Amino acid sequence: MMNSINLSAIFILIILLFSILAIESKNILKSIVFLSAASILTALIFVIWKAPDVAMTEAAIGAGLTTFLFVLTYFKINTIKKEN
Amino acid sequence: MINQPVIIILIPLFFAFLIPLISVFSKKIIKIIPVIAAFINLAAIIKILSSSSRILKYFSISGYKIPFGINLIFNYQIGMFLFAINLVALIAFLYFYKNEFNIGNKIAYPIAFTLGLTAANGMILTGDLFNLFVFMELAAISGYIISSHRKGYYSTITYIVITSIGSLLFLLGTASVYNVSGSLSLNTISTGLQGVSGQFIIIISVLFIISLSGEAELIPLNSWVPKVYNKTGDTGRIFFGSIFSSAALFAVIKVLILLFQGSYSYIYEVITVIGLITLFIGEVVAFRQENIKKMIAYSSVAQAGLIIGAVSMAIKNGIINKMVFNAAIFQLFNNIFAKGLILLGVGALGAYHLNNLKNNNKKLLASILTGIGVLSLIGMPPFAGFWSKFYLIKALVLNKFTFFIIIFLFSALFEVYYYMKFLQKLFFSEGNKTKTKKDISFLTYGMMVYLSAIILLIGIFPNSIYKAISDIFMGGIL
Amino acid sequence: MRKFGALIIILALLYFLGSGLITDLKINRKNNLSQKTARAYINRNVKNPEINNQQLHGKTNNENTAANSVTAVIVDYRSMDTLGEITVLFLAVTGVLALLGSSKNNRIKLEKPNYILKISSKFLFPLIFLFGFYIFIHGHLTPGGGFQGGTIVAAAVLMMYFASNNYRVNTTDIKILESLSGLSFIIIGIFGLFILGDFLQNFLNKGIMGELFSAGIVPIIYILIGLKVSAELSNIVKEFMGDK
Amino acid sequence: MTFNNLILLGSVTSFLTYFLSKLSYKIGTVIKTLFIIISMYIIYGNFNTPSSISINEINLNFNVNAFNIYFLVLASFVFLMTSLFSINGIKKYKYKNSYIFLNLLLFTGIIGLFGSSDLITLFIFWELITWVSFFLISLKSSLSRKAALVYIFMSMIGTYFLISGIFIIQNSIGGVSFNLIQKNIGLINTASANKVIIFFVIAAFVKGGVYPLHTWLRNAHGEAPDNFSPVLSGLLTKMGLYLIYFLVIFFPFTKLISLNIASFPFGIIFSYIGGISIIVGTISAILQNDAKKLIAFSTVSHAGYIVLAFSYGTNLAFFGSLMHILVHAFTSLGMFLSIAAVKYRTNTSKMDDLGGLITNMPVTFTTYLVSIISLAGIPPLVGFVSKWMIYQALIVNGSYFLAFAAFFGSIGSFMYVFRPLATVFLGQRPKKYEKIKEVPFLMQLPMLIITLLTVLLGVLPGIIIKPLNKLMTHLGIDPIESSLYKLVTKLTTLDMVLIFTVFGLGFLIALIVFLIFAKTTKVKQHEQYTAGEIVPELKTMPSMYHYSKNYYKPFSRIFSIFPSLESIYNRIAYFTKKIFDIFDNFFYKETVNGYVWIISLVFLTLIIIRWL
Amino acid sequence: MINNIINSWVFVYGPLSIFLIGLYGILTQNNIFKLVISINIMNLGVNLYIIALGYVHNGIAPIYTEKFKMSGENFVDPVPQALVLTAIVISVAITAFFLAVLIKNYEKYKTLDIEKIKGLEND
Repeated sequence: MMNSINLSAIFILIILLFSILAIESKNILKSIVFLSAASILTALIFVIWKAPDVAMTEAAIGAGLTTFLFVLTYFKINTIKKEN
Repeated sequence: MINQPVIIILIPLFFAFLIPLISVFSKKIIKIIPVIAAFINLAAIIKILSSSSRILKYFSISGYKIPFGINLIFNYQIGMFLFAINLVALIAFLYFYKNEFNIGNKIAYPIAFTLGLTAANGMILTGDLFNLFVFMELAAISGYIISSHRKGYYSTITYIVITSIGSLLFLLGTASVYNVSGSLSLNTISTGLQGVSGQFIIIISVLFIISLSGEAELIPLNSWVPKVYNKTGDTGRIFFGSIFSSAALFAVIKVLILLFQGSYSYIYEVITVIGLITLFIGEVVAFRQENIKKMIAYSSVAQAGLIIGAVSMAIKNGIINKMVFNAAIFQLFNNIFAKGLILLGVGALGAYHLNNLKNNNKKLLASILTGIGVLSLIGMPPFAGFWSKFYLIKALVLNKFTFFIIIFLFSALFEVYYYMKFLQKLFFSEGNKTKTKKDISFLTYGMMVYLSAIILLIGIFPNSIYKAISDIFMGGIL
Repeated sequence: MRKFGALIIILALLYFLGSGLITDLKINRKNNLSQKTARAYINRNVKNPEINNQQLHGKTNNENTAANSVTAVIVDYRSMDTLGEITVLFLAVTGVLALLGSSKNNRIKLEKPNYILKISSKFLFPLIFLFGFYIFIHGHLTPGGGFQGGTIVAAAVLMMYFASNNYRVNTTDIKILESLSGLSFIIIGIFGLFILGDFLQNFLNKGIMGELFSAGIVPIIYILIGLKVSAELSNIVKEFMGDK
Repeated sequence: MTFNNLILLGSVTSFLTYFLSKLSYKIGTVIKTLFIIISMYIIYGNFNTPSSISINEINLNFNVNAFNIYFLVLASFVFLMTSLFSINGIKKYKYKNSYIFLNLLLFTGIIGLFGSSDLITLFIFWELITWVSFFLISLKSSLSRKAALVYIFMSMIGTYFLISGIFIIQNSIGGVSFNLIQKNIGLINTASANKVIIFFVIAAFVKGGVYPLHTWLRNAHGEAPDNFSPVLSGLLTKMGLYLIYFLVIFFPFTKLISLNIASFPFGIIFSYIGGISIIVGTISAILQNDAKKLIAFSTVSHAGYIVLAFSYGTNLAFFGSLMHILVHAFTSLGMFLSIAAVKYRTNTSKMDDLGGLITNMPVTFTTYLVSIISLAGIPPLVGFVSKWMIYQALIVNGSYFLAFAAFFGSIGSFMYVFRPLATVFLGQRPKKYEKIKEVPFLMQLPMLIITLLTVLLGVLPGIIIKPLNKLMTHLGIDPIESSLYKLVTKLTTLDMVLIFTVFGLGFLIALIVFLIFAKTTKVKQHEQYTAGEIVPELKTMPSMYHYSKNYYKPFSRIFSIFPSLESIYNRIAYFTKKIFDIFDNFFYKETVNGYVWIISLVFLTLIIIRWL
Repeated sequence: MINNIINSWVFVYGPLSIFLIGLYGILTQNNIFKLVISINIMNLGVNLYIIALGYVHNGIAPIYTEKFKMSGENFVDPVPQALVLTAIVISVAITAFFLAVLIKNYEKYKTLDIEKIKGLEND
């Protein structure tokens, strides 16, 4: 019985896993990647739960823009580190 | 038609949106924009006050009646509060225009201050739970920007982390409440909440208590207060101490009364305890401070605790004890002016640390005016604070809230002590006189005189003001 | 040790929150919207509750004819929230500007931009741009709207930044755009205030649900929101990429 | 002009004088003096004519009656003396115009307090006086600022007790005006009555400087501006004791003391507290080395006398306490003013550095001499009359500890008041004070007036006894029999004129003997000191052998084993501060995670408390 | 039974546990970057929770189309979706600002570790 509820249950488990990894991993870039993966999955769950608007927003803003912001910040930090 | 109080929110918002457009043409004009906004807002408030009743009225927005649309709550007393806050905001803007405009980015900080005013007005006015959340976020973000005014980034980080936890908890609570009661407007939620289990109420109330304590400077979410007060600029300090905290306290009181309707005694017991702990710890820690900015920060924390404690003490199973409640509200009202005056004076005098305060006679007037604010805050006659403290003690004694009185007066002792120490350091020079860092502009003097005149007037005519702002939620559950 | 304590705390919190909330929450099967305001929103019968079970799509009604209920809620029923929301975004962008715009903020340079990206961006950019516009113009009919579309536009800008090391967005345009869109949002609301007596009240002709030109001010406001959001987000992108 | 206008006028004038004295401080002081004289006239004119200031629904009610006119006159007298003295006296002050402004404001506050006819008015003026006198004390130096902080901390304790007591009264009676309370005193139940009495008395003891709440007195009196110390000691402490006096208005005197109303032996406890504070004050005064601090502790012991006599319960003792207020006001005026005069010339009140000023400042010396004789209660001066009454009462009812305390106080007061006399005015004069002149006339005048009054009232106590009898009748206590110079009690009758003549004759004979037979040989003080033996150090460092060094060494050795109350309080304060620091570190010195830890723990506990 | 467990996991415990994992991150991590990430994770949890509360059994997306044209269709609750939209936008705003502050903070203190910053910070 692979109905939507069970699917989303599994997805939530995976999100939980990703978020733990995102917090515990030593490398910042890795945790950023895990975070974006988690939010992509969240968007999927939103789709399953019949919330297309929110899913689009989450995919565009949560997964897309935020991740880019994180990465850019990471670059900036590195450049500052290089400067001194 | 123009009596829609939404105007009070819109005017600063409009001017804030205008600022980037203006910045394209000239950077000079920007510095006057917040002043204009606050001024027009004051005019609008007076216009609205002239034709408003004392009964609580709900103004719908976008044409949908309660509980479907977002609604604003307004009556004469709330108008008085808005007037006070916008007045202090106007003064803060004038100070900003005169002294602090050139610090930091020329566009961002005026916008932040103007939107801060919007957020404060919104928090006071709105009658919708989620709308309150939005305005609190607005206030929080403008608070973040203001707190980074003097490059105090670490304090900003603390502030962001703590308040975002608070806002997330608020969101959780809001969603759960909506799911159960099926409505988001403050005055219909309570009907929807009937018949839910006690545990649900506990969780909800704790969620709201914790989350609202962030902006209102209550324990446990007030750890950011001293850091931020210490690091931000003078205008920012006036904003935090006199505008944001008052508006947030007002919002808390509104939620306590309109949402929970005084029904669930647990909430009020908890909040009384939290208020008392906040009061005690605030005063006690302020007593130990050498840094005046932190001292005032802790004392404002303590004041918040006092007010919230008294308000929640006043509410017993659905009935508000009017004496205590009005006295607490009066105390809140006086705090707006007193703390505004003190922070203005501290900023103008550049008096930041007890041990390197240098009195010199050029600044004696400013010191005296600041002293008026301080005397009002610690409740000395013939200033405004005396009467609010007087009414509060009276109400508490007459209602036999003995424990509350003991804690309140015990911590008031320390408050008197450290504020008096501050005044001594302000007035009497300890030997070596150095020239002042900055000399005070005529405008600043004018504003300080204005504020202290207000305080003195309230001190001479306390009863009319007290009547004007009493029974503030008449038609709510009063 | 610390982690262990944290674990204990969050487990306890999970237990209390969950077991406290779950008994009363109306989830999944229990969740019927009967007594909720949402029911009225969906049926578009806030103003006259007695009307029920009428055909909405392809017809007009005197309340709200946005086919997408979420859009109806965001832009019409709870439009004040949305105003506050874009204000928050605007304010945050201003804050980012205040922090990063002030000091020396070097442009992040990729050592050698991808050649294919460099070429393809030339014609991908207008496409993505148009896509974004499409999304927030059709916000009241299909999923998506101002925020999503605005983000997509910002993504296009971001792509341009990655495509070439010396690409800059024009600051003045952005400022004018976000300022004007925000102002016109407020002005439309005030029109409502003066024409029908309520702020942000829908004073235009409602039209037929499902058509592009319907739902009165809803699409207009959503377009404004889209413009504002795209301006603000591309501003954020610009600040983070740096412009010196 | 009515009383309320007087108050308003006073507050306005005080502001005016602030600006006027920017021109020259003399103008301000003169205006102050004139205003005080005028106000004395007005107070007389308003006897038993109630008046009130009412600004929107807040009424400040005043009424001058037989009870408070005594205090009013006393207040204006003390202020008159000090302000006469300070016309020249404040020449060396740093903040002259602030001093004048605050002083006049304080005067207004005090007459407002004494003249008030309801408790709220009284409380308002009480608060006003508190912060005004705080600033007055801190005007002088950094030391005085510390003293002022202690002062305000302790008097705020008193203030909060007072306001709670007032509201308890209002709660149970429904009004705060004195007449109303007198009428419906029956409505107040025993528990509330106990509370009210205890609260009022604590407030009174703090302000009045009665053991164990006297610790602020020493520094506050010692460090305050010299022209303000007399007011502080002679008046503000009495202002505190005024509170317990009008407890008598509410609770009928006999009842209050014989304790039918409040089932609690207040009378005994208070009288014993009075006794203790007599002894403590005396001993600590003996151990002082600074003249002003010495007098400060004498204030403590005399407050003890007043409380003891007040709460002892017989009408004679009560009369004695009333009289003693006057006496102590006079004596503290005399002593503080004369010390201030010395300080005005020599800039110090340390007794070791002074000496032999009798030839330079005869008037000051006389004032001091008369005041200390009166203070020690030696006939024929006024101090004797009050103390005599108190002794009478104590002995008649045979309560021996209190009697012992009272006598100990008198004898001890010899020991300490004699020191400034011997070391400041008599003895060896340091070189630098050779050519010191007497203070200017305007400063001598008040001292002379006080001296004359002390003697006059001593000889003819009837002058003051008549109005005090009126007061007693007003309070519903049967007055004591007396004539112009006779006092009649159960034991004996006291005839002051007789005593005066006896003493006068004795003095005359002694003088004659002295003039005829005395062969005065000038003796170097050192020889006398070393009994003729040559001590080489005397040439090099004579001050080491100044005989006021370690004057009461053995005495202090005796009492050094007892812990002083002040040190105990200081230790308590220290520990409290440490505890407060712990709060600070726990709640506000953390990192972000720490804060979040606190938050989540609070979150959890708030839920759990309720859950279980 | 099993359905009940799955339901309660999906709709309440799962989202809440994600939220609390974010809290755990804030409690344990010293790196400011990690703090931002934790806050974002908390946001994810809250958004999931709210949308889950809006879900209706066998519901459909609340959009009127040719297929679903009558009112009273079995739509899911649109209001939580609106709330979440707002919440997401606000969260991205806060994240952007936080990251900007983080950069400036790094320029100032040259470290991301709060403990170190606490040492460096002068009151």
